[in-house]
Amino acid sequence: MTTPASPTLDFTATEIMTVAASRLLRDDTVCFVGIGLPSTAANLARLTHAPDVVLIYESGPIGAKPTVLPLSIGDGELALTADTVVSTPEIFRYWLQGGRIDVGFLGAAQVDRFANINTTVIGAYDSPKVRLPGAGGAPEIASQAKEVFIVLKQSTKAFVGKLPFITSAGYLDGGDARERAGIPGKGPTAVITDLGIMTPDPVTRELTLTSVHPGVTVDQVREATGWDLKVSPDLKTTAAPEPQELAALRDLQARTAKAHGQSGGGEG
Amino acid sequence: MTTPASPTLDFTATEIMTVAASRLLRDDTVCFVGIGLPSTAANLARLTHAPDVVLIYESGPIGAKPTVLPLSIGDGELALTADTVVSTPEIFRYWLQGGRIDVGFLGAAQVDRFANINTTVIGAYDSPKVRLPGAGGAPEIASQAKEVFIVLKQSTKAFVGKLPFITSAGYLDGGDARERAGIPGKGPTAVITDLGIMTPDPVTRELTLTSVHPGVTVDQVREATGWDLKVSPDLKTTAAPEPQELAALRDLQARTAKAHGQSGGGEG
Amino acid sequence: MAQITSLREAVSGLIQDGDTVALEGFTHLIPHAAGHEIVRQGKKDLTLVRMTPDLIYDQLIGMGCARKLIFSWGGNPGVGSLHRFRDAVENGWPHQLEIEEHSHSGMANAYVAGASNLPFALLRGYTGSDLPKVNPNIRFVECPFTGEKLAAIPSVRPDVTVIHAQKADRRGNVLLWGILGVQKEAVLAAKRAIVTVEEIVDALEAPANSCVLPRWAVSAVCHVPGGAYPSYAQGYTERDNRFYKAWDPVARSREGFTAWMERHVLGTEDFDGFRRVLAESQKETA
Amino acid sequence: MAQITSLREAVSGLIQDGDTVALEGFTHLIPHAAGHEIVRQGKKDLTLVRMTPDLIYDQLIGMGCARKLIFSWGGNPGVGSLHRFRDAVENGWPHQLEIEEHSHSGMANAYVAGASNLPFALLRGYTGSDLPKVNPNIRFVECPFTGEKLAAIPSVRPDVTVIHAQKADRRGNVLLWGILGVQKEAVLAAKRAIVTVEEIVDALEAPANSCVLPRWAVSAVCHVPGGAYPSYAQGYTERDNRFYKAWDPVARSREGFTAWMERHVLGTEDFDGFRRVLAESQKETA
Repeated sequence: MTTPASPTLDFTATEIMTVAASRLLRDDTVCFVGIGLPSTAANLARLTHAPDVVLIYESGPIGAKPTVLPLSIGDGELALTADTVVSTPEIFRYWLQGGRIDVGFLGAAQVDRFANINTTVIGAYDSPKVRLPGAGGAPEIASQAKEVFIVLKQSTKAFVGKLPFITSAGYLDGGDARERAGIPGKGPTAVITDLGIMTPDPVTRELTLTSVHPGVTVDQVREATGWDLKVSPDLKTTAAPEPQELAALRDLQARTAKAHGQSGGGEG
Repeated sequence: MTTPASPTLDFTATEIMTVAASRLLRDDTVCFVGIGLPSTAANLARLTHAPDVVLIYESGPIGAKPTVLPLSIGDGELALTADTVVSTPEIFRYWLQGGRIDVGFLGAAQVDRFANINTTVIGAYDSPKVRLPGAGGAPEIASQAKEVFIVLKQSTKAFVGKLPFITSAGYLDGGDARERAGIPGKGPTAVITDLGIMTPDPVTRELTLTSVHPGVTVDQVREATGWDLKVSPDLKTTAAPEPQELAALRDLQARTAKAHGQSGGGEG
Repeated sequence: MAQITSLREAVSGLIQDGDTVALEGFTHLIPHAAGHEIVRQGKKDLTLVRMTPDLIYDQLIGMGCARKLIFSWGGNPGVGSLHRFRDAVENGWPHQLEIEEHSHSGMANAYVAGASNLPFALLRGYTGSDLPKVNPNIRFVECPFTGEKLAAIPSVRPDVTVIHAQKADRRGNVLLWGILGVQKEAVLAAKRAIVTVEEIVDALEAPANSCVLPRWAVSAVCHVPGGAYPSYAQGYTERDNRFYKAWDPVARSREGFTAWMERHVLGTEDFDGFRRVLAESQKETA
Repeated sequence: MAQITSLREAVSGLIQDGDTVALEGFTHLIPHAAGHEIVRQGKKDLTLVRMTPDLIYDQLIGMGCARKLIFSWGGNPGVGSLHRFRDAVENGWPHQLEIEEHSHSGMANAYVAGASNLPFALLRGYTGSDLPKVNPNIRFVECPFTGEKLAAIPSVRPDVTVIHAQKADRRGNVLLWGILGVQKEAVLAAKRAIVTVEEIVDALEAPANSCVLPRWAVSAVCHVPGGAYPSYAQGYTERDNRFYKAWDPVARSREGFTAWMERHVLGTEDFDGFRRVLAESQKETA
């Protein structure tokens, strides 16, 4: 449990991040789910407003409907509740590359102003300061899903002006760079954090703050961002979690903690 | 049932062809089986001297152990008795191209002196006199199985000096032409007919008569061949079918006739 | 997202004249009912794709539905020739038929490449065969690491794929088992997919790792029990080997074929009607 | 042809110093027992291949068995870093580790290409990523039909692949189910394959179209119940999530790691011994 988003609010910053992310998933959407926060948000969507969202995990389950959150990308719960389980090559070849994924739901270690993702290294590749886990499925999810949502906590370490390494493409140098590179999917249409929601400017594709969570100020978000964050003239405040959203999320996490002895997962 | 190989023998020409072909399959061999004569011979081997021969059909069954002969390459009996059934792409990609097939067992419409196979057209490709069914799995079976056996009835129509179309490679122009073309498998090591057995000369790779079936003369074989057939100085006579071989074959065909209302299959 | 609908509606709404259409099924689960419905609706100028164009394509070709055929083995399995296919290729009846000819391995790989959204399939194939001489769509590429020469053929990307399967649930999820052929790849390679099924059930009860096509990968599911006849659906129906043998004399002459198709297919409303009329005509000849 | 043998014999007879070895299993069915046996036998200079080098490779790398790592995601799933992997890459301890880094899609395709006996895998991938800048084994080829640029990477062709599966029969046929990962492809891409299994039964009773590896595609089958621990085998064991969390402090320091490996792995005869000693040490810390 993280600290409350504000002392006067009855939900935490992680909770509103998760709820805000979950709301972006529409029913009947086919979603390629990363483990950790994306998986929590996607399952919350399934348990609330999007009962027919289709969850695909890179380990092979198609149409997973876990009752507790998976701690790993290959939990048995995913296999047992799926419509079918195929091989990992089939997931990447027929389903992702095949163009059948509506939304890729990703976490990240770092993003830049054009929503490019780094999960490879901090520092130089050949002599890294910090060696991160690496690409996983993200480069092809980021390029081949019809659109991408990125969910991660906001800080100047995570939101950096220039990435040391682009693992997975967002809008590259911005503008039409992504299209010019021949990348098929629309790219990241939302970055959801514990402070707010950023979406790409329609022309420059630079991430722009379009919503702040209740109790969060624009200055807080800008301070947690490693570049001069643009703010939409039409800035909204994220609707607070509905009681049924919070209840569903907390139930899910309580079931998960009971089953696994911890709450749901980090990267991986 | 064909006519007896000789009035004094108690087996037919088709029976000795099938028995002779079956004897070439050793136990534990992994065999990619064409439908019709190859399938009959391969299953006879399995029911006699090679109980652990592994039969693979291009429709997907691996380790099929049919109790009656399949009439089509995709009979349910093959699926029900197999160790597993995979997709047709997997058969061609992982098992054949993957280099895991010891013997490809093929039929043919026509062969030439270098054991090349035609199953495509008689006459010109663009205005064929007879349009044959085509390649099926044979081009890649002929090139990628470690060795190939071809079984067909001998006649001047089937054994022709020059093929109108090479569907599947034997030894191409002979000598080391096959190796030079970069074809991995050893190629056809035996052609078994209702009259005898031909094997490639070790140097020229020209098919050479190395065994005649009991009651068949060399002249009969030469008359049924569309080129000047070479005869091995070491010519053998094929051992007559053993009673248990004949019994197993006839039982198999009787079971098949009872199950299907006809005896087992033609091409394809 | 799958609609559960009649076969007539599915064929009329999803298959257009000029489309590239794959009706797949490897001896098992051949979608014959759908083939008949295409004939009944008089679809034209189709590019038909199928590894083994057996009776189902003999009928479509003989009825003039096809402009082009992409295939790898065209025969009547266990019986002999496809006479309507031969008559089209040898004599241009009922009209010229363009053919693009591959090996099974080539076709299977082309479906895989199509399902994988790749423009071409890469395989070891066709070496020493004359097929590349007559098919300009068989080319060769070099491995950028080893320099080896490998065959390349265009992906198969049908406008519509049609298959027959054992089961669907009420939401349109499809399960098939036994001999699977290239059906999964054919469906996933296509823009639209029609699936006829033996039965529609409340729950698929699919074993682990079985071949399931989720409802959102399928356009229409049609309940057509026995719709593979004379092919079969494992667990439901048996292959009618006699029909395959009986087809040979029917298809030998243009007149015999046309009369048969008029009586059994054009003269019937649907596949149930076909089966009834077939039972009658079989009684007459018995 | 599969020999049913002890894991010690299989590792000693089939894995040589300098080999390229893939131990696969996607969170499910990770062959931890085999990893330990490789450590016990002090194998050296291995090129280790694995999509997700988690704890099993952290141990092999930390014990100095690996010369090179080919991978796509190296972390402790749900926990954080692999400290031994990081120490090797960041500080060259216990010695330099060469890395060849891909995406999951690249690795999965490279295994498929290996199983298919192709020299390279063809995929849509790596576009816009910096990975091609640091991995010269990511190249691009042109489609001979459309001119499109596609990624090409070398096939994975291990000398030995090691997996854990649920069942084998007495002849060595193997059945696995649930999350299959890339195991089938990894086995078929390899020259030799070792499979540890939960149980050996008289008959596999495999459902239609399930994932079976026939005995002639496997070199050795070893009966090692629980051999995936702390990973799991669906239907037999549960994943021990606590072990994954507990690994983090163990692996943080070189000394702690080395002491742990000496006590639990080098100091035990086999995986049963490891489980006994682990139970003791877990009691101590509880």
